[in-house]
Amino acid sequence: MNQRVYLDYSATTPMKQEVLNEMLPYFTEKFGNPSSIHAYGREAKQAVDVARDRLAKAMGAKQDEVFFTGGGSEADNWAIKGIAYANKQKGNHIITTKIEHHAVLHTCEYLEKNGFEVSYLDVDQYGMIDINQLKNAITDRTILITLMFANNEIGTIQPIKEIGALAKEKGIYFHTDAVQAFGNVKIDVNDLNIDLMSISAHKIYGPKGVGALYIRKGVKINSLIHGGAQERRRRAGTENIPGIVGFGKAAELAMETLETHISHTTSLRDKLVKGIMEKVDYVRLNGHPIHRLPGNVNFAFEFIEGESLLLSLDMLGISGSSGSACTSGSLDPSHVLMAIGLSHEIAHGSLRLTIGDFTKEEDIDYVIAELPKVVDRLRQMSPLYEKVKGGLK
Amino acid sequence: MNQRVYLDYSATTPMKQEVLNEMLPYFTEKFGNPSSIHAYGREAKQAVDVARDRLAKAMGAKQDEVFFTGGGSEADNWAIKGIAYANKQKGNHIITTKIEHHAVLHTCEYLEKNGFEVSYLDVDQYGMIDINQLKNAITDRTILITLMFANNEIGTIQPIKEIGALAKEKGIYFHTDAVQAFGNVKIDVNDLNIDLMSISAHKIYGPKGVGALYIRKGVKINSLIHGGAQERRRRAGTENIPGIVGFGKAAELAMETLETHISHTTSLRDKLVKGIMEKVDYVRLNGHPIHRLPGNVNFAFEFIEGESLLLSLDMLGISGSSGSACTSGSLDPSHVLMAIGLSHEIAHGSLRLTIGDFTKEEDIDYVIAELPKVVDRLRQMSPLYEKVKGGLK
Amino acid sequence: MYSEKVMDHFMNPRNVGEIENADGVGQVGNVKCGDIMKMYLKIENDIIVDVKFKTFGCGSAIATSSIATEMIKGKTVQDALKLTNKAVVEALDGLPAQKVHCSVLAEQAVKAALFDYSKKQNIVLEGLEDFNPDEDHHDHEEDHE
Ligand SMILES: Cc1ncc(COP(=O)(O)O)c(C=O)c1O
Ligand SMILES: Cc1ncc(COP(=O)(O)O)c(C=O)c1O
Ligand code: FES
Ligand code: FES
Repeated sequence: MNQRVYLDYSATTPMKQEVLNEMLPYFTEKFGNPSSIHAYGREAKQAVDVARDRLAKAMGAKQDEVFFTGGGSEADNWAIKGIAYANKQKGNHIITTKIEHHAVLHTCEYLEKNGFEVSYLDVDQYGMIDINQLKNAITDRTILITLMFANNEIGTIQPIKEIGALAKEKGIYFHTDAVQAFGNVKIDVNDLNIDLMSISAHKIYGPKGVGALYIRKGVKINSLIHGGAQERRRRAGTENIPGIVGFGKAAELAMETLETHISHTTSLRDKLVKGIMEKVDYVRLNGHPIHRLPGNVNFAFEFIEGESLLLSLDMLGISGSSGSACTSGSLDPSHVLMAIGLSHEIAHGSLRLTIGDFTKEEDIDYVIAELPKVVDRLRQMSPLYEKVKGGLK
Repeated sequence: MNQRVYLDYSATTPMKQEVLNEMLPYFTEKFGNPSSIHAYGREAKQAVDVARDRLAKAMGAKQDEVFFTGGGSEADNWAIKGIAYANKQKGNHIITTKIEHHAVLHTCEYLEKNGFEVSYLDVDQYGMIDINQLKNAITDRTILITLMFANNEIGTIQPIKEIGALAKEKGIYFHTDAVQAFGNVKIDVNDLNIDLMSISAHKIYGPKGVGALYIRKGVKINSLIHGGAQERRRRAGTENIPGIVGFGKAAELAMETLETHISHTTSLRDKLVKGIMEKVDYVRLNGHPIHRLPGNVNFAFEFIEGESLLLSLDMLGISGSSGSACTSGSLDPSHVLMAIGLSHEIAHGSLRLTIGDFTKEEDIDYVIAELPKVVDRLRQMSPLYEKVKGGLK
Repeated sequence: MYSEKVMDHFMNPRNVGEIENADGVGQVGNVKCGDIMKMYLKIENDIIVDVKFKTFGCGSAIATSSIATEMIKGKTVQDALKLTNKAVVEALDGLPAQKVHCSVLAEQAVKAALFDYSKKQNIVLEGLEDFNPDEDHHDHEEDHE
């Protein structure tokens, strides 16, 4: 294996050393339970307070509007079920999109089986919702709009400010899954009129198994995990102190380095897109050309299949991801690629490469050199390619 | 501060160095997401498999019956709500006890508000349930018995095998919250006829924010956290790899050292109880004299109040816990101390000292030397003590 | 995830390509499900003297095509007809449960090519009487828990 080039930052990120350093004392020395009133407990409680403060700052929220969870999926489940059940006397209608993460989609489907109605908004070929369709979907029984900030597969960023303003005007709660956006885009919950927001530490160089839900003061929501009085009685369970400490540090770092992070990942992304588009035929870039996450590249290569592409790249030390059905063992390719109107055939040949802070220019050069060869080799094997290649070169 | 003596192992434990060592590579190097098919992903997936295997071994389960969660509270919530909603056509009745952890109690109360009926079994003065009361509570609408293995405050261990056999005979699911028992008692889920069992890593020298739910094959249960296909589609969310690795190691260590752990903590416990009972009047030991957790000591000191006791001990470097209402800011003292029939007055004066692997004999000597003085000082201040002290010394 | 054998056949697939004027050509699968296998046979005196394939599909689809060509090359038509997906999976040292259906595709591709051969030759091959080359053999439902 020549090189190891990790280009799957949207799946998860390596933790930064600074984050680990802050976490380390909390495993074996400062190991107290914040519910305890003795010295060990107070030390732990203080660590949680510091982290909560850092997160609040990173999103323009107040400290007591930030609630730690066991990850982004738990935050999504909590927000949606919590709002649904706490406000069901007001209405039973929820609006979301067809391209949400499964943590949102499957939660909505669960609610549909339990007396709620859900509208799934379409997106255009770039993955953008239509604000008019959203407006028209609102009824007097709508209690929640849950709409992702940025898509995890194709990177498309939605017009969150407009959506927030609309929700506010109509008096409907607005939740956004910002798991992919947080740390990649500047977010101010007040400016954007966000009522609830899910985020996850392991996407921003923090630890896995920690997330948070922002809940605007005054929002009526049920708990998902009942029990002890942690998180101001809203989310039970002994706090994951090292995880929370790490999340706080990661959020702080993300804010401090946001500009360089964006310019670094954007320039490598653009280089990668340009390099591949110049060298490979029959390829398209999925997602929005401009309103997209700085580190997200999503190609659809015709005539080949995503898993074989991933495996071949993996043999060269390049780690990517795909929306192909064959990768997941499910029947259909990614619901996101279907929603933007790709044919099954083309969706199968999709490849997501996501760039992060540790990605180097030479990594991108390596991919630009190797990926076209891999595509070519697989196309030579493909019965679909036969038909066109005569007229190609 | 003379010494730092941590005697709050039931609240949480320090992580063992061996556990941290196994976790460390998974933060910054082997940081992959197990859902990814590339090398980083496979490495992470394998780590989860190893951990799952270690946990399965530690409880006599099969690998595919162990599901990781974000902690013990999540496991309790999942087990109880998951069984309730998946089996509601069969019945809506649940049996539990008055001394469960809040993660069980508040979940049951939540279900009571949503169409379920819950019977709360009494316990005797030692915290033991009455198996006949349990038998009589069973109706043809009973779908779940959720009954804790060992109590977190007073350490009483229930007759789990008898309960399991009864549940099996009646065809009712049996869940046990074994968060305090696991690692302190030998547990075999088949021998004990347990269908579901909650455990938590941070109580056995593992990391905070990781737990597991054992679910016997064939048990009908809904998910609590919907989303991705993790944990065989039953618990969504990117796996907390370092946490899971740490939990696996902690469980393995716990099993390897179970005998010495039990003999070490039992002998220190007995020494502490004896030392204090000999030196202090008007004190009783809460919980069962024999069927109790090896490291659990719970005293009720008459005439004084728990928080002032804790604070005084904390000044001496001794970390304990109390069932006093004043500690928690709630109006009533611990529901467990109430359930065993203590008067408010005496319950207020309770002190829990829990012993673990790092507790040394000199720590216990120190407590035996200092605690009586603290009790005496506080009693001198107490108006309740005035009345009796004339006749005492 | 995949055995070394699978990875070897995936990275260095044997017998990739086409045969001009093949005696039998079979294609199975469909684009919708993400896999198509096309098999070319050269048959002399009832012996498969050459075989080539082209596959659009996952790693397992490519590996099963490759090993299937190896397993039938030099065999009689009758022996080739006996090739089962189980034998293909075994030859590859196993496949993940959700990938077993790819091996079914390999078996079907061989049969489809032999069916085409029998039609061209105007003969009826034992075991292929009821063969329908257009049937959808792709089944992802094998095992998803
Ligand atoms: C008996 C019992 N059940 C459940 C829990 C909750 O576990 P966790 O803190 O991991 O959520 C605890 C400890 O807090 C406990 O002692
Ligand atoms: C958009 C989006 N939402 C939610 C999640 C779930 O977050 P977690 O893995 O922390 O549960 C992810 C990532 O997996 C994501 O990309
Ligand atoms: S071709 Fe789809 S899983 Fe193999
Ligand atoms: S005496 Fe102050 S809280 Fe109870």
